[in-house]
Amino acid sequence: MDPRIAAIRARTEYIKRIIPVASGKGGVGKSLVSTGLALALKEKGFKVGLMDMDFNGASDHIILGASVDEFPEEEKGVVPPEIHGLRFMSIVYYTQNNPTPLRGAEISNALIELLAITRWGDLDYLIIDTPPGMSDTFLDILRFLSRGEFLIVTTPSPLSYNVVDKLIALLKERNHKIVGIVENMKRGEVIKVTNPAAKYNIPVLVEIPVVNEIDEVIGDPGKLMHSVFGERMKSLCDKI
Amino acid sequence: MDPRIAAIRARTEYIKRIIPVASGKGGVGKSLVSTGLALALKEKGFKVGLMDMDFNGASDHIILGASVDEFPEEEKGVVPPEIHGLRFMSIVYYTQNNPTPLRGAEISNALIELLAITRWGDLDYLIIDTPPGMSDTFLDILRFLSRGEFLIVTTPSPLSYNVVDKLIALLKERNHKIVGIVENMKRGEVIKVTNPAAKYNIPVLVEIPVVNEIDEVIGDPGKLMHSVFGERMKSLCDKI
Amino acid sequence: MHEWALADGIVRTVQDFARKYNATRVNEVKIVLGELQDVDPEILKFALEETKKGTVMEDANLVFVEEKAVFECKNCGHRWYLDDVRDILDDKIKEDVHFVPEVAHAFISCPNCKSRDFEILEGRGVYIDSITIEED
Amino acid sequence: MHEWALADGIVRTVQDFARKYNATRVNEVKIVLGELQDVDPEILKFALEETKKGTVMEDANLVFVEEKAVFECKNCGHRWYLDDVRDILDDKIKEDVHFVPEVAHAFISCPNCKSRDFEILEGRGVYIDSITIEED
Ligand SMILES: Nc1ncnc2c1ncn2[C@@H]1O[C@H](COP(=O)(O)OP(=O)(O)O)[C@@H](O)[C@H]1O
Ligand SMILES: Nc1ncnc2c1ncn2[C@@H]1O[C@H](COP(=O)(O)OP(=O)(O)O)[C@@H](O)[C@H]1O
Ligand SMILES: [Mg+2]
Ligand SMILES: [Mg+2]
Ligand SMILES: [Mg+2]
Ligand SMILES: [Mg+2]
Ligand code: NI
Ligand code: NI
Ligand SMILES: [Zn+2]
Ligand SMILES: [Zn+2]
Repeated sequence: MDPRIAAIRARTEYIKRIIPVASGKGGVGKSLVSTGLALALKEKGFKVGLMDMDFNGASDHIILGASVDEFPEEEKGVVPPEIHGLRFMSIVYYTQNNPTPLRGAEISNALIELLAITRWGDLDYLIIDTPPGMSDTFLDILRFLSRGEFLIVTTPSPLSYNVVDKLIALLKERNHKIVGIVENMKRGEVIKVTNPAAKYNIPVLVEIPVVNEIDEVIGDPGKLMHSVFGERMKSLCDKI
Repeated sequence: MDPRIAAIRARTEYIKRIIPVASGKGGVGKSLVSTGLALALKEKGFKVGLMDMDFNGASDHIILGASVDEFPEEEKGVVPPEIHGLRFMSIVYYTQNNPTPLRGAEISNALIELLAITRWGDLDYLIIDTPPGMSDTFLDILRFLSRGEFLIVTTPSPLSYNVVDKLIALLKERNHKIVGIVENMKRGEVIKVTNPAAKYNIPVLVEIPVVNEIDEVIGDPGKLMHSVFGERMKSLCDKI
Repeated sequence: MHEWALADGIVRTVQDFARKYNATRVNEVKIVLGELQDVDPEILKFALEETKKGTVMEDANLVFVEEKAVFECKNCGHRWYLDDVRDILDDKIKEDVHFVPEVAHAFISCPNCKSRDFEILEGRGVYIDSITIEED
Repeated sequence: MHEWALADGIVRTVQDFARKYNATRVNEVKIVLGELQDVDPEILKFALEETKKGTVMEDANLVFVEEKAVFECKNCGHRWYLDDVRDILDDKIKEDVHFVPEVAHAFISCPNCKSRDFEILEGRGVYIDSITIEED
């Protein structure tokens, strides 16, 4: 028997809302939205945790400009270090920035381990950044964090819509909660293909334009939150 | 014993060059580059196969505007249908456009099955589109198609560079071949972070600008190949 | 007819095995046929008989064993059989699964909790259970 | 000290089990400690003794079994043990792996072919092997 499953329940007991940020599609801005939303919620005075579950493409520590050289403190578990006011957990604390190829079964195992040992404590929000696809990580979130309320990120491209459509279908099929859709990197032209938001009757909570200077504020949360991107994240807070 | 492993060797025997298009990072343009490069090579008169190995985010059939309602012909295996002159294989022939969540172990199993039954025949090039991450699909390509010559796609963003760097490190570590890097979606501004191409001494074969009207040519290979994107794909042919 | 590709894989695998152990002949090859993939034993047998001609397994006895498909839900732990979901499987779906058994996840879900997150514990497809050889 | 979180998981799992089978007391819990995670049995034992107070497993006998770590390369099939790669593991790496055993893939590669694509067959971490109860 795996003692970690019962531990996960206990470790996440005092989290009010769990928001996995998902898409199915890669490169749509899941990591920027996860991190930006977490920072915006914290600015509003909420207690916020951020967990980067994209083990192979971990990015949130780079967006935060976080140093991950020190281990999180051990105290009856592992206490997520506070980074810019967020309780932040990522596998990068333990990989020494080495490439860490993991097959799905191992991703699942590492995810269960981290959830079983991380002591989030009291949180208003746990924001979860997820990898693309709908494989082990996605399925484990459905399995272990079934009360998660999904925030879906897409770009206005037929290639994103196609994958996002399938992700939403899977969530709807078993009545998982969806808080809404973020449409990122709008370029202003009219698109002929329709956002699956309409088909599934899911609200588009916020639209974010292409922010040309975004790469210059990656690593500097203060500047990120003062950019157009940050402004949209603040308005997103009131809608979730 | 798994009889499919020996079958894979036989099925890929008459393929001159295998080019997996990879990145680690999602949304950088792997699918557009895979499909565009395959089309450009075919225009030059080569015999080209295209395999979409991104099972959860299959996109190449959408870029090609391919109908996938009919089964590929069965003849001592499965013969990849010819789409715009490419021998095209994708899991979408068998999913009826349903969401198909697969854990890593299943992705691996499906990939082995497809490689074992697909009769590519004589090919100058097999272009393989890959999913983001460096999980089962990536590891199975290293395992079963170890002679693959990787084409790496990145965007000029620190978030891409970080992941691409790790992917290259993994490939270099065991002397896998890398044909070069494609830098996609250049926006023209100067970026302070350096492309890992320099660090690893890998040639940047082509730079592709942001093509604003790209979404309008998705599904129409003729138009795609006449766009700036298509032009760059043609010049890429001579460099690989 | 894609059974020929599977037959070809079997013969090559047996040949590799025989070479490794310096076998002079192969007496028997036992092949498991998973229920889910629904491979036709007659077609596979015919393809094998043709393919093995002139190889070290030319005279080998072919034994086929059918294996029931068993599924287990990773979400709720429920275990079930193909017969329990038989009504979902029309001819088109059967063909899809025949080619790539994993696409079962596109069509089948757990009878108990409706999750598509299940494992195929047994009876997925074709594999070699044992090879009996005569050594030098 | 993160062993407390693991102890907590064990006690909760045993409690759930006892409830399910209407146990009046738990006589024994056998816990496997995988070599790779390198959990300190003394710390875990202490944490368990503290955590189980007042629960149905208050008087349970705790049995610890160590399990050697075994690795198998998916690329070349080579099988090896932790001792074969012991020289790679400095204190920092040991700590990393102690928290999340899978990060072994960041540090260890197959001694035969150098691939990082290996499976941890045995000895990964902590799990419950058996629970012995007294029923109503
Ligand atoms: N609104 C935006 N404007 C411009 N670039 C963006 C925007 N949102 C995201 N990006 C860029 O897109 C890429 C992908 O973003 P990221 O958050 O890493 O996506 P994901 O986590 O979905 O892969 C990054 O290089 C990022 O800088
Ligand atoms: N050069 C480009 N200019 C503008 N948009 C692009 C360009 N290349 C790719 N895209 C867009 O970026 C998104 C990701 O492209 P895709 O080929 O699906 O990437 P991947 O396969 O790496 O996920 C798509 O919406 C695509 O239309
Ligand atoms: Mg991300
Ligand atoms: Mg793609
Ligand atoms: Mg048929
Ligand atoms: Mg310690
Ligand atoms: Ni067939
Ligand atoms: Ni510890
Ligand atoms: Zn179920
Ligand atoms: Zn090896």
